[in-house]
Amino acid sequence: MVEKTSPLDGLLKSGHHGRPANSDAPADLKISHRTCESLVQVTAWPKTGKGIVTTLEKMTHLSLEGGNSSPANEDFTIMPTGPGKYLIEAQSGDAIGQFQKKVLAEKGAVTDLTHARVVIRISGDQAMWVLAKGIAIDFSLQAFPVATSRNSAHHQIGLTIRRVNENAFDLFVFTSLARSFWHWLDRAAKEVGYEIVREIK
Amino acid sequence: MLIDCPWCGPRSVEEFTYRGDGTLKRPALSDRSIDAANAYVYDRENPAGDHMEIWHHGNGCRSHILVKRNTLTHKILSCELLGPYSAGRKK
Amino acid sequence: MARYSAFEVIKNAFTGNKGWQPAWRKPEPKKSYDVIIVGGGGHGLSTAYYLASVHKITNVAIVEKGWLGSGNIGRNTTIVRSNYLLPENTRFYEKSMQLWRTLSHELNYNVMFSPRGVLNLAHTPGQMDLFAERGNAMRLMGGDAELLDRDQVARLNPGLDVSGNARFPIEGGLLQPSAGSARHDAVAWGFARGADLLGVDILENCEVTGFLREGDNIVGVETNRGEIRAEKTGVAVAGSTSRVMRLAGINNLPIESHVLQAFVSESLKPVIPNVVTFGNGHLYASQSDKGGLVFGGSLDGYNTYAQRGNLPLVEEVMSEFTAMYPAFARLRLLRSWGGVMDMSMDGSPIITKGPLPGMYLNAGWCYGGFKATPASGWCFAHTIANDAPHEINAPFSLERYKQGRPIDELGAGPTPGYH
Amino acid sequence: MSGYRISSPDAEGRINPTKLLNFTFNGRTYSGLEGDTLASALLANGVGVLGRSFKYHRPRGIFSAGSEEPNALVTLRQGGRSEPNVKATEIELFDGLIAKSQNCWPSLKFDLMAINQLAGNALSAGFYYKTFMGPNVFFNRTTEVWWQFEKIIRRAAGLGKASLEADPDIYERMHAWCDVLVVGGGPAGLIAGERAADSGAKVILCEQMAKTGGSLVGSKDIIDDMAGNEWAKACIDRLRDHENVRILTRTTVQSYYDDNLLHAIEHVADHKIKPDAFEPRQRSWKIRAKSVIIATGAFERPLVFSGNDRPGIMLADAARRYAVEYGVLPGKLISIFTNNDTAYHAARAMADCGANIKTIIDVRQQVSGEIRAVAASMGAELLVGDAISRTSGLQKISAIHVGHFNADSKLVAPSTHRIETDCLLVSGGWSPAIHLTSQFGGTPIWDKELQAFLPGKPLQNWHGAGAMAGKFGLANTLLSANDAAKSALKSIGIKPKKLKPPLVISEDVSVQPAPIYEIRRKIKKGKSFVDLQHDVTSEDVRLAHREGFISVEHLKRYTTLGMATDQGKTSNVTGLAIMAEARGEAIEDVGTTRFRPPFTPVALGAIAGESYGDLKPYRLSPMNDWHITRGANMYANGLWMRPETYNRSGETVEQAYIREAGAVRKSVGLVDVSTLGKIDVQGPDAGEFLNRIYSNGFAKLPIGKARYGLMLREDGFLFDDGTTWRLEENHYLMTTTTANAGPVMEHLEYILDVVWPELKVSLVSVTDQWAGIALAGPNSRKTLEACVRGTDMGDKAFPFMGVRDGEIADIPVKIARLSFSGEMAFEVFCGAMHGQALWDVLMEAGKAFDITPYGLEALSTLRIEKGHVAGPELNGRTNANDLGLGGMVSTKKPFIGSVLVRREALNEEGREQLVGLRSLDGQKISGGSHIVASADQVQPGESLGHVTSACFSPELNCYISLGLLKNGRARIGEKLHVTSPVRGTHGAVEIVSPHMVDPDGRRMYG
Repeated sequence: MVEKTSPLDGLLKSGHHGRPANSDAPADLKISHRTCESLVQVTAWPKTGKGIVTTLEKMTHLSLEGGNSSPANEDFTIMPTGPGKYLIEAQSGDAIGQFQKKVLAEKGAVTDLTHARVVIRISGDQAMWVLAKGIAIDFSLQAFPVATSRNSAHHQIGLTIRRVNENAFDLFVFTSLARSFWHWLDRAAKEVGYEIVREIK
Repeated sequence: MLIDCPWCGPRSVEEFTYRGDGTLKRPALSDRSIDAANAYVYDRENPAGDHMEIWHHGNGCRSHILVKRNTLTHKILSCELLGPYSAGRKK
Repeated sequence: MARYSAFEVIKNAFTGNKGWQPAWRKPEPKKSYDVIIVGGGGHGLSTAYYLASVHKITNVAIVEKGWLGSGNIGRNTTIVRSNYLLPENTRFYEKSMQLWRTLSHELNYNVMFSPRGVLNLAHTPGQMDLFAERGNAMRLMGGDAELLDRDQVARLNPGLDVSGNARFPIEGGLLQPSAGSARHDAVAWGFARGADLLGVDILENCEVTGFLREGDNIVGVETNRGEIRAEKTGVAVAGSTSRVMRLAGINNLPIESHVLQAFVSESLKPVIPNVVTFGNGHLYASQSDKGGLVFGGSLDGYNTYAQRGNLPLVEEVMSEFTAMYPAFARLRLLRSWGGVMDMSMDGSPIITKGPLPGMYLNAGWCYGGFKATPASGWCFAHTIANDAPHEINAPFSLERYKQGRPIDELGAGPTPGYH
Repeated sequence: MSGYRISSPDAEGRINPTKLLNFTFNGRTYSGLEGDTLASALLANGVGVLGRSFKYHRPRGIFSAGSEEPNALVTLRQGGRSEPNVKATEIELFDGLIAKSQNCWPSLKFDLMAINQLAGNALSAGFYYKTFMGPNVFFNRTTEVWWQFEKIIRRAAGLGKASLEADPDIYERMHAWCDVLVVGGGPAGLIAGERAADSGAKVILCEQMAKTGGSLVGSKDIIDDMAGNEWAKACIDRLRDHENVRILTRTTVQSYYDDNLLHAIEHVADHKIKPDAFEPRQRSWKIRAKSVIIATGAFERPLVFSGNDRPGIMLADAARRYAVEYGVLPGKLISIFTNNDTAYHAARAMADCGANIKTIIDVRQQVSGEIRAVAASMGAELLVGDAISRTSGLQKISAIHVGHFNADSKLVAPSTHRIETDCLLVSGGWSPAIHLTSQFGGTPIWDKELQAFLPGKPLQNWHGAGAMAGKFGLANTLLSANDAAKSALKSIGIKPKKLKPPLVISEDVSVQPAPIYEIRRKIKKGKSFVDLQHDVTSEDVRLAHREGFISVEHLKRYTTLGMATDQGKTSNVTGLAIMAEARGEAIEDVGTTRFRPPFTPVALGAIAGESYGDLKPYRLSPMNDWHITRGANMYANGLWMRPETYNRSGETVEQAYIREAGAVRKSVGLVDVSTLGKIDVQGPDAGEFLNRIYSNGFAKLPIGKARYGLMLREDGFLFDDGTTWRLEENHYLMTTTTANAGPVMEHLEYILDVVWPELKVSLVSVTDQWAGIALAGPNSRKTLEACVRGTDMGDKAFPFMGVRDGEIADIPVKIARLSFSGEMAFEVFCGAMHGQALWDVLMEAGKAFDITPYGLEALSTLRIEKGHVAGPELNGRTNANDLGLGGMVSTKKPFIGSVLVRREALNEEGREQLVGLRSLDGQKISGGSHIVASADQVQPGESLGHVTSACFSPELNCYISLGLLKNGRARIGEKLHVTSPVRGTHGAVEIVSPHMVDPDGRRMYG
C-alpha cells in the first residue's frame, strides 16, 4: 500500500514546547499524532439496526451497550457518533472490504473515512484544562467517562473525541482542517508546556 | 442557550444552527398547487410565546431536533429528535 | 413654540433655561381621527409628519404602547446609506438620502446627519468585482460610489490591518462618500416635534389591544385608553408586526422576528473617521460624536422578541472587529443591547395597502430600518393619503413573494435569518 | 487633597508594607506598595487631581475605591499595550507602571477646554439638538453646516486616545461547568461557597480583587471568635484545598445569559508589566452553572449639592477602605456629609487609623443616641439637621459652607458658617449591585425603607445573598448567604449538609437613609452634579422634564446621564429620584433603565479570545505545500486556500493564466479540485432521494456513469450544481461547488430528517477523504494511459461521463470522464493522503506532453470560454431558465422546487438571461461592468444587465465574458457596450451565445 502522508507530518517536532517545565510541577502533558490504518463509518436504519449491531459486535469482538459508550480492544475501536451511526477504527489496512461485505448484507451503509481524519492523542492531567479552552463540553469524569466518545467542535472545526483513559483523549480531526486545529492546540498547550512524543499507547 | 440534544445530551447553542419554523408541513410530492407551495415556503406564524422550531446539531451528532422554546423568555420547554430515529416514528 | 436656533439657546441660557417648552404635547386620545398610525417608532413618527406636512392630513394620531422612540429607533447603529445593488432598493434608499440631507432644516431639529462616507471592505478579487457591480449600479442610477484599492483604504482608515497577512487580507473597498450616520434619538424627537407642531396627537403609553372591524374593513383600534376610530389605520411596528397583525386576524406573514445585538465601546478620541464594514462577515462600525465606537454584526439567528441575545454572537462580532483593527483588542466594550428585527423573506421591506381594507402595512425592515426612516414615512404617507402606493414603494408589495418577484439583495433565498 | 500613608500600615489589609514599587504618573515618578491600586498609591503621594470631566473639563479627583469610579480615568502603559479610560481604582500597582491622565490639553493643570464652563447654561443637556443647523435659507437647506461643526466637536469630545499599534498580547477562552457558581468573594460569597462545597457540590467562586474577603479585609468584626480578617483567610485556605472548588480571583463576572451561562473575565497578567511567556493577558471564562449565588454587595451613593464635584470629595466607605485596606488617609482635615448612619462607622474606622474627623453634617432632623456617641468618640463636631449649601476651592476642595436644612421644602438656608476641610466624605445611601439579575429582563423592585432597588423575581436559577439582596450588616449577610446556599443546593437536587451559621459579633449598623437625594438652594449658585463624568447636573434633569423627556429612557438619552464608563453605578438612582420629584411621583413609578452586559467595560480582545489573530480556520488541500513551492499565490475561496496562478518569474497574473489556459487547450494541464464538496450518498432509497433533490432525472442513471445535476431551492431558484457518480446499486458520490458544500449538506440533511424521514439514505461528508485532480486537454487521455492500470481508457470502454476504478502507481483511484473546461478531461480521485503522490505521478506521466499545472484563474477562463456557469452566475437570484438550463428542469417528476419554478414571474419577459460578450475594441471587459446601449461613457444610460465572469480568451484571442442581459437570448448578435464608472472603463462588445468554444462539445465527447 502506498505510504499515507498527513498534513501534520514534519509539523510536530518532538521535544518540549511552550512554558518551560519547572522542577516542582513538571508538565506531564504529552501530545502525539498518528494516522490510523483504517477508519470506517457504518450507518444503520431503525429496522435493520439490530442486525447491524450484532454484526459489528461479532466482527470486532466488542459489545455495544448503546448511548455514547465507545468500546475498544487491540484491533478495533467503535465510536457511536449519532443515531444509528458508528465510526470504527481498525488496526488492519483492509478492514473496509470486510465491513462492506458484512454490513451491506444487513442493508446498512459503509463509508471509508481512512483519509478523512487525522488522530491527535493528548494525555496528562492538564489535558482537560487545554481541551476545555476551545471545546464546549464538560470534560469532568462523571460527565465524560472513560471509554466513551463525544462529537463536538472547536471554532467550527468538527471533531470526534474519545476518552482513552482518565486523562488521555484521542481527537479525530478533519484532515483539511488539521493544521488549523494544530495551530490552536499548540498555542493552547504552550500555556502549560507540553512534550511531543512519537507514539503514546 | 443550552439545547438538550436527545442523543448527545445538553449542549451549548454554539454547536447548533437554527433551521426555522418547526410547524411547516411540506405539501405532498404529488401536490402541484402553487398556493400550497407558497404557503409552505413564505408563511410564518412568528409567535411571541411558545414556538415550535428546528435546530440542527451540526457540530454534534448532526441530527435535527424539534425544540419548543418561548420567544419572549428563551426558556426551552422540550427537545425531540427528528428523522428515522425520531421517537414519534414507528421503529 | 419658539424655533430652535443658536440665538434661542443663548437667550434661554441667561434665564436658566426656564423658557423651553415640551418638545411634543401629551394629549388625551380623541374618539376618532382621519388616520391612526400604530407604532411611535421612527417610521410611525415620520409617516405622521409627512401626512401632515406633504398631504395636509393633520387629524392624525400616533398610538405608541410605550414611550415614543423606545423601540429600534432608539437602539440601532445609526448608519445611513443607499449603497444597494437592486434598482428597487437603490431608488428607495436614494430617496431617503435626499430627505436626510435637508431633514434638520425641514424639522428645525438637528438630526446630526453626517455624510462621512460608508466604506465596504473587500478581501478577494472576486469580491472586488461584486462591489464594482454594485458601485456601477449606483452610479448608473445617479448615486455616488468609488472603488478604492488597498492603499486608498489604508489612508482613509488608519489602524486597519492592511498588512496582507491577515486571515482575510484587504483587497480594496467600495466607498459611498455621501452616506454616513445620524443621531437616532434626534430623528425620533425631531419627527415627533415636527408632527406635533402640525397638530398630530402623539399618544404614548397607549397599547393597541385589538382592531375595530365592520365586516372586513378595519375602522379603528381598541387600546388600554379606550377605542379610537379612524377611516385609515397604518401599522408600523417593525419587530412586533406579527403580534399586532394577529389582533386583526392575520396569522401568517412572510416575516420572522430576530434579535440583532449592537455594541458601544468606551469613549475615545476620533479613530474611525467614517462607517466601515467587514467584507468576510457581517460587521459594521462607526464612531459616535461622543467618541464611542458603535458596531454590530449578524443576527443571533433564532426567532425572539426578548430584545437581548447570547454570547456566541458577541464573540463572533468581537473576533471580526479585532481582525479588522488588531489595535482595538485593548479597547473596551462599554455596553451591549439587542433590538427585535422584522426579517422579511428577501431582506427588503413591505410598504403597502392592505392586507385588509382600511389597513396599511409598513414592515420587513431587517437591518435597514434606520436609514429608511425618512423615505419609509414619505412613501407610507403617500400610500395612506392616496390609498395607493407611490411608484417608489410599489415593488415592496406583500404579494411579491407569492408572485415570484423577490427583491433579494444578497440572493440568500426565502430564509429570513440569512438576509 | 493631601492624602498620605499612615506611618505603620498594618499588613492585615491588601498591601505588603515591606515591598516598594516605583511608578510614573504624567511623567513624574512616585512609589507605592505591593497590593496598592494606582488610586491608593496616588492618594498616598498626595496627588488629588487625576483628570477632567467630559463636557465642562472641570478637575476630577478619586471618588471611589472600585469599579463604580466615574472620575479617575487614565491611559495605562504605552505602544501596542496602551489602554485608554482605565479606572485608577481598578489598576493593581506593579513596578515600572506608566500612566497618564487624559482628556486635557495642554496639561492636567491648565486645560484650555475648561473655558466650556463659561458657556454655563448654554451647554446644558441637549443643546446640540437645537442648534448647529445654520440659517434656514435657500442656499443652505442641507445639513452641511453641522458636518463642519461636527469635525471640531468630535476632536474635542472623546476621553482617552486609542493606540493604532497591534496589541501584542494573546487572549484565551475557557469553558467551565459547575453545580454552584458563587459571584463575589466577600463574607457572603465565602460562607455560601463553603456550605455548597461541604455538601459535595462542584463550586466555582469568582472575586474581582486580587484577594478575597471583601469588607472583612482589615475589619474589626468578630466571627466565631476570630477577627473577621483571620476568619476570611482561614475560610479561603480551606476552600483552596477543596478538590471540587475552583477559586478565580482578579475575575469579574460580567454577563448573565440564557440557561445559566455566565461570562467572566480573568485578569491573568494585568497586574504585571507584561504577561510571562505563553501566558494570556486575560482569559474569557464561559461558565455553565446549574445554580448561581450572587453576592456582589452594594454601591454607596453620593448626595447632590452645589459644588459637589471638587477633587477631595469622595464616597465615605471608599475612604474607609483606603484607610483600613491600604493604610492611606485621604486628607488631614476630614468632614462628613451624610443622610444615614453608615458614614459614621466608616469615619470611626478611619479615626482608629489616625484620621482627624473634624465635622459631621447630618441632613436628618434627628439622629439616635448611639450615633451621637460614635461621633463624640471621634471628637468630631456633629451638626444635625444641617446641609452643605456650596463648596469652595480652586483645583481641590478647601472649604464647605453649611446652613440649616428645611426637610419640607428640601432647601438649604443661606450658609451660616464656613468649615475648612481638605477632604469631604459623602454618603447618600446604598444601591444593591443587582446588575447581573436584571440583564435578562428581571424587573427590579423598589424598597421604600432602604430607598433602593432590590433584585426582581428570579427568571433563572440564581439566589441572592448579602447586600445585593438588601441584607446589610455582617450577621444579616452571613444568614442570607447560608439560606442562599441551601436553596441553591436544593434547587439542583443536592442535600445541603447541616452547617451551624457562624457566631458574629459586629456593630449593628442601620443602613436606611433619609429619602433626601439633592440639597437645593433658594437662589441657584454653582452646579450640582448627578453624573460626574458626563457633567449632568440636577438642572439638566429638570430641563429634560420641562421639555417632556420624562420617561427614564428619554431622561438617560436626552441628558446622557448614566451613559459614561461607570454606567451610572453611583448616579442612576439619584437621577431617577430627581425626575420623580419633578414629576411629583414616587421613584418606583418612574421605572428603571435596564441593566445591560457587561457589568464593567471588557477588552474586545478578551471576548474574541484565541480567534484574535486567527479569525477562521484554513482548509488546505493535500497538495497545498506543492502549490506554494511552485510559487502559486494562494487566496481564500470560502475557508479553502486555492492557487490563483503559477506565475513564472516576471509573469503577471493575466500572462500566467493565459499561458496556463493555452497549454490546456493545446496539450494537457492538471488542476487541484480537492476543495469540491463531496458527499457519500448510500442506502436503499438513495436513487429516489437524488431524483427528488435534482431538477433533472436521476432515477435511470446507470452504475458506472456520472451526471451533471441542478439543485433548486424550494422557491424554484437555482441553489447549486455538480456531478453525481453512481458507484454501485445504492452507492453514489455527489460533488457540489466549493462554496456551497456546507449549505448543500445541511439542505440535504434537513430534507432527510424533517421532510422525508421515511427515506433510508445515509449522507457522509467525504470532502476530506478524497483528493481530486482534473486532467484536461487533448493529451489528457494519453497522460492517463501512460500510468493507469486496471481500466481501459478507450472511448467505447470509457465513454463521456463514465466512471471507472483503477490504479495509478499502486494508488487506488476513481476516474470520471467529465469536463468543466470543454476539453477532453478526466477527474481522478484518490485517498487524500495519497494526493501528493498521485499528483507527482501524473506530472511525471504528462512530461512528454509538456503537462502544465493551472490555477483558478485559468480554470475560470476555460469554463467561461465553454459557457459553463459557476458561482457568479448562481447568485441566488437566477433560475435555470435564465441561464439557458431550462431543459434540465424536468416536467415529468416532482422535486424540491418543482412547483414554485412554474410561477409565471420566473419565466416572464424582461428577465436577465445568460449571454456571452466579445470585446470589439480590444479593451479588457472589467469585472462588475454593466451592459448599456450607449457608446457615451459620460452618459452611459440605463443598465440592461451586468458582466458576471470576464477574462482574456487565449482560444479566441480577445477579451470575453459571460453576463446577464435583459431578454439576452433574443439579443444575440447585437452590438452593445460595457461600462464601469467605478473603474473608468467603457467598451464596445458583441452579444454572442455563452458557449464560445466548441459549442457542440466534440472535444469532450471524443
